[in-house]
Amino acid sequence: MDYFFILILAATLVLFALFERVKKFIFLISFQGILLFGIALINLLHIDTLELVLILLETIVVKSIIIPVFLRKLMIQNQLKRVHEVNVPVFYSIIFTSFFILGSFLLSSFLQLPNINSRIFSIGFASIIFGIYFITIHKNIFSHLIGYLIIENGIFLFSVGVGSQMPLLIGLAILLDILIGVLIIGIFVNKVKDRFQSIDIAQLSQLKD
Amino acid sequence: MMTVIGIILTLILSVLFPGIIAITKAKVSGRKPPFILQPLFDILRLFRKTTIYSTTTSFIFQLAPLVYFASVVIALLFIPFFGDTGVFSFEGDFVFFAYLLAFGKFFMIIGAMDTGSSFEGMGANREAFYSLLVEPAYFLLMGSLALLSNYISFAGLFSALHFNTDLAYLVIPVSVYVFLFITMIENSRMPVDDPKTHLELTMVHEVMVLDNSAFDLALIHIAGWLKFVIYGTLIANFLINGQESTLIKSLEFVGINILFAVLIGVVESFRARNKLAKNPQWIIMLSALAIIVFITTLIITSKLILN
Amino acid sequence: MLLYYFIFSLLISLSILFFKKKKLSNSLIIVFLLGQIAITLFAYQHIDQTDSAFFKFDALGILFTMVLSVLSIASFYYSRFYLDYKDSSIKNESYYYSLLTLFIVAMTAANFAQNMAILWVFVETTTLFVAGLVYFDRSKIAIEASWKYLFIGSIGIAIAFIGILFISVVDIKNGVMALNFDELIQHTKQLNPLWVKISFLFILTGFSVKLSSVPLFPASIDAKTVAPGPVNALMSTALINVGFIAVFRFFVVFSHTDSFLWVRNVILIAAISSLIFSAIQLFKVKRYTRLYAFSSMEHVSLVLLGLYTGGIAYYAAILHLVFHSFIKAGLFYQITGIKQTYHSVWFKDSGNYFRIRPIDALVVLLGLILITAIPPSGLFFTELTIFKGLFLSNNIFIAILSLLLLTVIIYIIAKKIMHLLYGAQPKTYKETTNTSNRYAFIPVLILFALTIFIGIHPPHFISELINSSIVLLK
Amino acid sequence: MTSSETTYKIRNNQSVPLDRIPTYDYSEFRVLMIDLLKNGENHCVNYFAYQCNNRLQFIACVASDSKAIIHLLAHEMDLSATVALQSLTADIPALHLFEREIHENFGIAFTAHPWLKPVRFAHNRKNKTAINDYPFYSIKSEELHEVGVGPIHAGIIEPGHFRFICNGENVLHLEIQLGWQHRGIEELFVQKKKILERSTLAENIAGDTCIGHSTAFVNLWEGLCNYVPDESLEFARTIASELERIAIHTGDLSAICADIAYQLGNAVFGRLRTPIVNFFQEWGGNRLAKGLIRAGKINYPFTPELATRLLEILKVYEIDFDEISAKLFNLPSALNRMENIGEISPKEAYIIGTVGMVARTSGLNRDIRSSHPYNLYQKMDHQPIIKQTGDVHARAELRVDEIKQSIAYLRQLLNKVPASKQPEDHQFVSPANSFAISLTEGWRGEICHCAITDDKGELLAYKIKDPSHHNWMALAQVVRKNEISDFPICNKSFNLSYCGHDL
Repeated sequence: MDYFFILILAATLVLFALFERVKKFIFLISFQGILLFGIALINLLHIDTLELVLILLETIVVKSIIIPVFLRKLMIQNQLKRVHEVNVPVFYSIIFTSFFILGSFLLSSFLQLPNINSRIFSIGFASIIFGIYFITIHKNIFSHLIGYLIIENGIFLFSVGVGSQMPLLIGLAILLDILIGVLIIGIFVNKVKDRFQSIDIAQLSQLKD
Repeated sequence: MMTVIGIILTLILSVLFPGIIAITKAKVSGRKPPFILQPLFDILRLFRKTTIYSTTTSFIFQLAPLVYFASVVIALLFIPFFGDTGVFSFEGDFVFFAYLLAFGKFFMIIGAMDTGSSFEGMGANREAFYSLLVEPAYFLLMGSLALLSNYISFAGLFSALHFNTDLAYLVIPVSVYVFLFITMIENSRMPVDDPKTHLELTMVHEVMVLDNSAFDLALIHIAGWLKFVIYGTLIANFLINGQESTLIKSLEFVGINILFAVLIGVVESFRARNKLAKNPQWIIMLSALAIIVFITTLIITSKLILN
Repeated sequence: MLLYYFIFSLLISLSILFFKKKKLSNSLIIVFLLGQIAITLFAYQHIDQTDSAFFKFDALGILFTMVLSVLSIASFYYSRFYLDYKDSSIKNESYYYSLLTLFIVAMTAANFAQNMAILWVFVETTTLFVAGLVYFDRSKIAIEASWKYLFIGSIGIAIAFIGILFISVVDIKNGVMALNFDELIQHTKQLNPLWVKISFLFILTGFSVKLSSVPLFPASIDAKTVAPGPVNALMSTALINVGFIAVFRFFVVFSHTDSFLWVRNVILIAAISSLIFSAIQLFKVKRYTRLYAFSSMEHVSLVLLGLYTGGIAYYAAILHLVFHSFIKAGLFYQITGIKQTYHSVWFKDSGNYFRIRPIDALVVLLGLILITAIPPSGLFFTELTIFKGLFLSNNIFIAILSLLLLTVIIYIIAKKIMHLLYGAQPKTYKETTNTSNRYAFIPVLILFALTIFIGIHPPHFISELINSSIVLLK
Repeated sequence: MTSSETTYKIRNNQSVPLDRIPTYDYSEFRVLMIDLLKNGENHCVNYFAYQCNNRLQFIACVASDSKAIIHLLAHEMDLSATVALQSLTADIPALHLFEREIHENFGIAFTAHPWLKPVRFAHNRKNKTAINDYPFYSIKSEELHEVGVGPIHAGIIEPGHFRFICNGENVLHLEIQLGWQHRGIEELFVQKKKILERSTLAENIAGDTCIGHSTAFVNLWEGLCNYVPDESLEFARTIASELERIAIHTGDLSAICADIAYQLGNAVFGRLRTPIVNFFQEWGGNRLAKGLIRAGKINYPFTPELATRLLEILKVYEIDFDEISAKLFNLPSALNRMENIGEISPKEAYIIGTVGMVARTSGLNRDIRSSHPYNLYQKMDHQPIIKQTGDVHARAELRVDEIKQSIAYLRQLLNKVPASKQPEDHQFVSPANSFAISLTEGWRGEICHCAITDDKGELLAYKIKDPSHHNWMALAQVVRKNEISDFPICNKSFNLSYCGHDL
């Protein structure tokens, strides 16, 4: 059953490459949160109430409700509609993304990692690689924020895949990190927009000597 | 026997197909629908007209519609019906099928180039590009199905599709989805192309057949309808593989095809067409989805082992 | 004990933020500094004792906390001048002080963190506070710098997290993870070599934002370009030390595995490429802040070279960081003076400093001598030791390459600073009534003197702390 | 010498004796014009020449967007003298088409004009020899190709020739050549003496702006003859022009939907237009409102029954309209076809001198209803709707917002229907040697009509400027860097008039 979630998660990565509307990005982020919950629930063997609450909090509450709501607010405040400027045409991005996904599945099949759930490893790896790729091709800092969230999702998958039992501390730490990170980065998106009248990354190049 | 029934049903359906789409679209937008056979009457009218050829064209232009039509008719004979084999069936026939259709399209394209019109050149260029982009999706999908069923012919492939694992529930909808949109692209429908537009700068397929008239144009239209039903039948084959009687299967078949036509009508009503520059990325997205189907089949068939 | 320290500092920080009273802030800061000194002394008294499950007062942590405490006193002292120069409102001022306090607390916590997750959390926290402090100026470039620092810092720290995850899995079958460094050292035999290698890559990459080394150095350089002088002094010294501590703790763990050679080679590559990058970038710099920032990068690469070399160079590397902290902080404190004089930190706007402010110029000259490791600078002894180690361990080629690069770097730094001191007076310069405190240079002189003194005659407790922090290394 | 004292200032729909308009040397005139037009608040509404006793009179009308005044200034030259004038286009690009027209009609050579090509190549131009090789801008390159479209089109639109220079699917340059429908309307105005004939002519300047042009004409004529229309006349004209705006905007939205192949929008907007134009049929017996607007009278008085009927129609209209426009502007596939397509920046829009909808979608506040109010707009506090993005989306959204605004205005007006008199013919006597100007905001934008009378009070010259005049240039600019397949949607979103330009 977790294959089901994993493959749909892979499909969402393709959609991330295809879509250009901010609204759809936010929807996908929210949707990924639900998928992550599914994956985490299936894979954590001895789950106790506290841990369940934590995972629920982290995936459903934070990733698929709080952050999307916050992003939506950002979108409305900054009148973001589309993320057009990309360095690589979407056409190639989709091809690259397909290869990231195929590659990471083949890689984890080939490696046969002993101490890691390689199903989750494969999709987590693909998410992180894709997130970094996503950040590099976009010129817009809102999409960078989205890319950051994709990476964070990949890391969450890693932490699920690494141990069947996730230490409470790490879970809390990630939760805090993501929440504060997104909030503060989001606030800075607003500041940048206020100061530069645009959230195009090309504006942010005054520091170079 | 089943094949004969199938072909007869296919021919009947192909005549009804454009009518059903037109009726759906009219109903959805609150208009008075045309008579279901109106497209057929239009074609009959075209048959009565005299074909006019531009003086700048050569025999290729005259030959192209015939070749196109013939290729589609032959392709029809490869399609299996209700678990039975098609008229022709051999190993690897789905590859042949794809190339047959490509061959027909190739002739249409060089026919369009033959006119020397810049519009038709533009249309031919676009259509050729889109067909090229569809290829990987089609082959990845058929390859995955072949892997899943261990057969490499249409008939075997569809007869041996067993969806007994959980993951198959992922394979069916995604495959149907991909196939649905391959059909839309191959037939130059929305969202890739708009059959209703009459603006020479935005047309894809329509602009390619701009110079064809009368008999030739009629052939092209009929071939288009047949193609619709061919793909409709392929999709139906995904879904019909039980052990029911011929009658029930035929009803299912007709039902699925009508549903297919209605679906196309609905899709065309409720969304706008893609921006032309978006088409390539939209089409390649189908290949990306096909890759996910491919990974899924690899996992099902234990070619890809993940602990 | 640290828990009380956190609560105490949090209360102070919040009251500075909420009351917004100048006098109250000043006295609260003094209270905080006293607390900071107290916790340092407490830690020194309780050396090698754990404080709850997450912290431990180990030698290296104590040493760097001492440095941090000294520098935080100086930083608060210079913040006064900086804020006066900026003529900032009381609201901004309390925002600044409150964040600076928290920044120092986060660094102290990171120094003592014994648990990987805790270390990770506090390093991430420093990113947030630094971003807030860099943003203090509210100019366009300040936004740009803080955005980049925040963003790259967050991604870096996320990458480091993957590394931590990989290395922390000790019991495969039961999925048990060891998150304490001490615990992990006992389980090094159970670690998967491949994972160890990959995880060190991730960890080094992730912490390189703090460490200001290859590959994620640009964010920290940009942040240092625009950060307020006193903050900059901490970022280029104490924060680098935090980054070093983070990497070093893992380095100690890895020294017990079979992949140690690989890890050292990774360190070497990072060191050499940082050195090359800083040398190339120094040719292009046009601002004093960036000049100093790249100079820090150069010193970090020397420290990394020390880690690679091993043996006596471990000792030298850590001592090098201590010296570098004092000298670089002094130079950054002087930046506020330069800014007051020229209202700019660009080379093109500066010159003839000796004529305009002779005493400050003398201090800068002394700083130049010290930072370029000319005797009696303490850096001279440490660099000598590191290179000696390199020669002795048959890394002659690496040593020569580094020395060549170092020559280039020293040449550029000296040239730029000479331009400041003796260059033609810029046209943009306007004679202003000197508002700066005439004795502002004294703490800098004290820091410099400290460096020279420790370099010539290292106090016993320092060498002891360093020795006991490298004792676990194989 | 400041420009405020050197021009004659006139309000909308007023007339002035010709000798009151200050006449200058060309060099002085040129400086004054540049001075006036460098001010961002002014734009040139008309600049033309006419022949009078072997002398060529040039009159320029510059309207201020903030003060409700129009500056008039003139220069003249001997017809026999073949003096080349230094072009104003280099300084004020918005004037390029006026100069081209003057060049075409009177053979004036403007020096340093970048593209002194005939506007219409009309039979009544000065140089009657045919042009063999019609000049089109071209770029020599192996990679580029030219695509010529029209003048006969696949769709049912008017004739116009579009010459694209493309790199693959991307348009580098577009040149639009119009003039295929030139009917010599301005001359017909002078030739036809009866007011009914002239009214009919005005209705046929541009078929889709029947109300706009006929209102401009009657306002002009009444202004010229110092006739003050009563409230019922102004009421009918205001109602008609807002209704026309609703009808044509709805039709445009339908056409935009057709171009992006959004079938539902096409059908619903298309259907919604019908009750509005049918109301014209009920009112004046013609769906396009021909014969409705007449100088000094109205043959089909607006009765309270019609008001009730119209309110019913609007009520039904609004429900469906709100629903379908909300759908259209929330449909991602539709938004993708509209957003960031055919963008024109405020700066470009200003330089080109765009008016009406195109100006308002690019952040320029140009609306005659608020800047030079006429008819009942004088009593309304009209606030123009301004959009900033200048793309197809903005132009579509502006239409929706303007329709909503118009409906609100109609509701407000219909509260009190003034009583109408029996229609009777007023004998208009036009004063001799006078100039009159009328500005009207048609649905497409600012319409400018100017009339000049001779010593007997007969029409000497009549000048018409349709909003399409400037905006065609904007269309040519916006397709640059867009794909060639996006041209139809850009064109449709502008919906400019071919015959309004060709005259």
